[in-house]
Amino acid sequence: MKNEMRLEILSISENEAFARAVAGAFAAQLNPTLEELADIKMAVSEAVTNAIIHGYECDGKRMVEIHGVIRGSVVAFEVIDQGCGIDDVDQAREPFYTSKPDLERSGMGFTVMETFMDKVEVTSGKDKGTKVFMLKAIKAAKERETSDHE
Amino acid sequence: MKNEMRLEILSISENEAFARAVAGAFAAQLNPTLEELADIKMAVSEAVTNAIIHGYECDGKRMVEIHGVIRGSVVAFEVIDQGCGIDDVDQAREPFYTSKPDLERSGMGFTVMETFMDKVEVTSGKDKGTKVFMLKAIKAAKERETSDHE
Amino acid sequence: MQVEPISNHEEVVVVLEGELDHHSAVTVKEELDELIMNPEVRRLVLDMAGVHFMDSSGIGVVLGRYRTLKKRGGSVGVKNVSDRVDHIFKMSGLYQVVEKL
Amino acid sequence: MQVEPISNHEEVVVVLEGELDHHSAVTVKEELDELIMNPEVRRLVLDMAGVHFMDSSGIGVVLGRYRTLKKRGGSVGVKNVSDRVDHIFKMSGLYQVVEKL
Ligand SMILES: Nc1ncnc2c1ncn2[C@@H]1O[C@H](COP(=O)(O)OP(=O)(O)O)[C@@H](O)[C@H]1O
Ligand SMILES: Nc1ncnc2c1ncn2[C@@H]1O[C@H](COP(=O)(O)OP(=O)(O)O)[C@@H](O)[C@H]1O
Repeated sequence: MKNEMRLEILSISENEAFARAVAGAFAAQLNPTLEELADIKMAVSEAVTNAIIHGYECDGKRMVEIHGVIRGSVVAFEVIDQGCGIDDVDQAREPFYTSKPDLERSGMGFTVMETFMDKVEVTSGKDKGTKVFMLKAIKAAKERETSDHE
Repeated sequence: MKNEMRLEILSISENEAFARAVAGAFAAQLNPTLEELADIKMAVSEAVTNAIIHGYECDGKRMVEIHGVIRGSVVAFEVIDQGCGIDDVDQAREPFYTSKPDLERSGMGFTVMETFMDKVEVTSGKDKGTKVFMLKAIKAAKERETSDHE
Repeated sequence: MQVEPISNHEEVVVVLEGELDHHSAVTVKEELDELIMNPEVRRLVLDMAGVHFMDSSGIGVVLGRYRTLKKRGGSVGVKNVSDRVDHIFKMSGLYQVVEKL
Repeated sequence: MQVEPISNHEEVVVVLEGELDHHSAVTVKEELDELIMNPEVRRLVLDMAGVHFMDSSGIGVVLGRYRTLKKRGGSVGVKNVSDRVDHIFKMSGLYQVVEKL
């Protein structure tokens, strides 16, 4: 299977639930398990939340972009903001690191993404916005693909 | 409530279900009844199907755009393609008119949209692509709004 | 969309389950046409209790099978249609040629 | 997200139901803080059986209430956590300070 989508949403916290519903509906085309679907929704929720509260610092008038791609049995998402960016990406990805302890952020967002997806890449720079690329192979889809080729 | 989204999807029939899931998830922010939600999904499904089979004549490499807007208790969608366009919009909107009887189309797509939404506007022209604008007021959201102002 | 034949003689009864849109209609049509291919089949009954989404593409699915059977003097019936599906079938005048059971 | 207090004395037991993300966390925190505002409250128990979505924002919700109660010698417990929520709480070391019941 091959598919593509691009979504732009207003950077308001109401859209966190909307974004993960869309990511879930897109990934559903590969018939993932409920577990895999929940993994994807959680990871996308983390990245979109970060774009809203860190990237745009809760300026609700900006747009967050989400690209979805399906290639074979793999689904990938890019979550993109044009916000303040991340100075030190390695530090940001460390478990428990957060620049917003005052907001009771746990600093576990990137760790959650890494745990529940197969691959996470972060492209960012101060004032250059942030792009988070995440990928997950859907096991059942992989098996279906292999048996199709037999 | 005020919200906005833009979605671009590949013009393949698999995305008809995806598009209505997204429209449903977006409209869900107004807490519509199940009935209203089903109306919206159906109308968006019709417009997206038309873009895929008529606009792009099943060329699965083009993109269909869906814009969603929430203003107060009203949700509106625009479904846009850059395809072949409609020569005579009045004729196209007539019940039972279809240019594709061979595909067993019923010609009832626009009639369904008009029946289940509060307003439907079609902007199109030969080779100019097609834009279908549809709007629905969510009753419960309207009542919530009014009581908020009391 | 699942197409489950439950009787397969002169009268073919089929249970449809899932979402009936343009995408699924393509395969549903093929599967139904195969089930009524045998010229001895005189009647097709579609049980639509499990159709939890249908848009105007569903009208074409029913009408197309009606046309095939009519040619051989047969008929089509639909049963267990939800209020919503009923609304669309009514709008389209489908019940003028297809029996609602 | 619904926040339903079921006991409200020295120990406050609260049933959480719905999706716990950054958006809902904002109001959940406010509602919980109001429930434990009375300095006589020594313990907060969160029943999470009905939390069908949670991301890392949920960690902050629990830890923040823990900090408030710890200052007055109190404690926090969580119960009926799903496997998924359990996983996130374990990753974050939450069970080092919050009791799993
Ligand atoms: N989209 C973003 N734009 C700017 N900074 C970000 C973005 N995403 C993450 N960061 C930075 O990385 C840090 C760690 O992120 P994360 O692991 O998700 O934890 P948390 O969101 O709890 O702070 C954030 O505190 C923030 O400083
Ligand atoms: N996006 C579009 N691009 C080009 N033509 C369209 C589009 N949407 C509708 N049409 C034209 O309008 C006609 C009527 O549309 P509709 O009422 O939805 O019925 P149906 O899809 O069953 O043909 C179509 O047959 C087609 O000729």
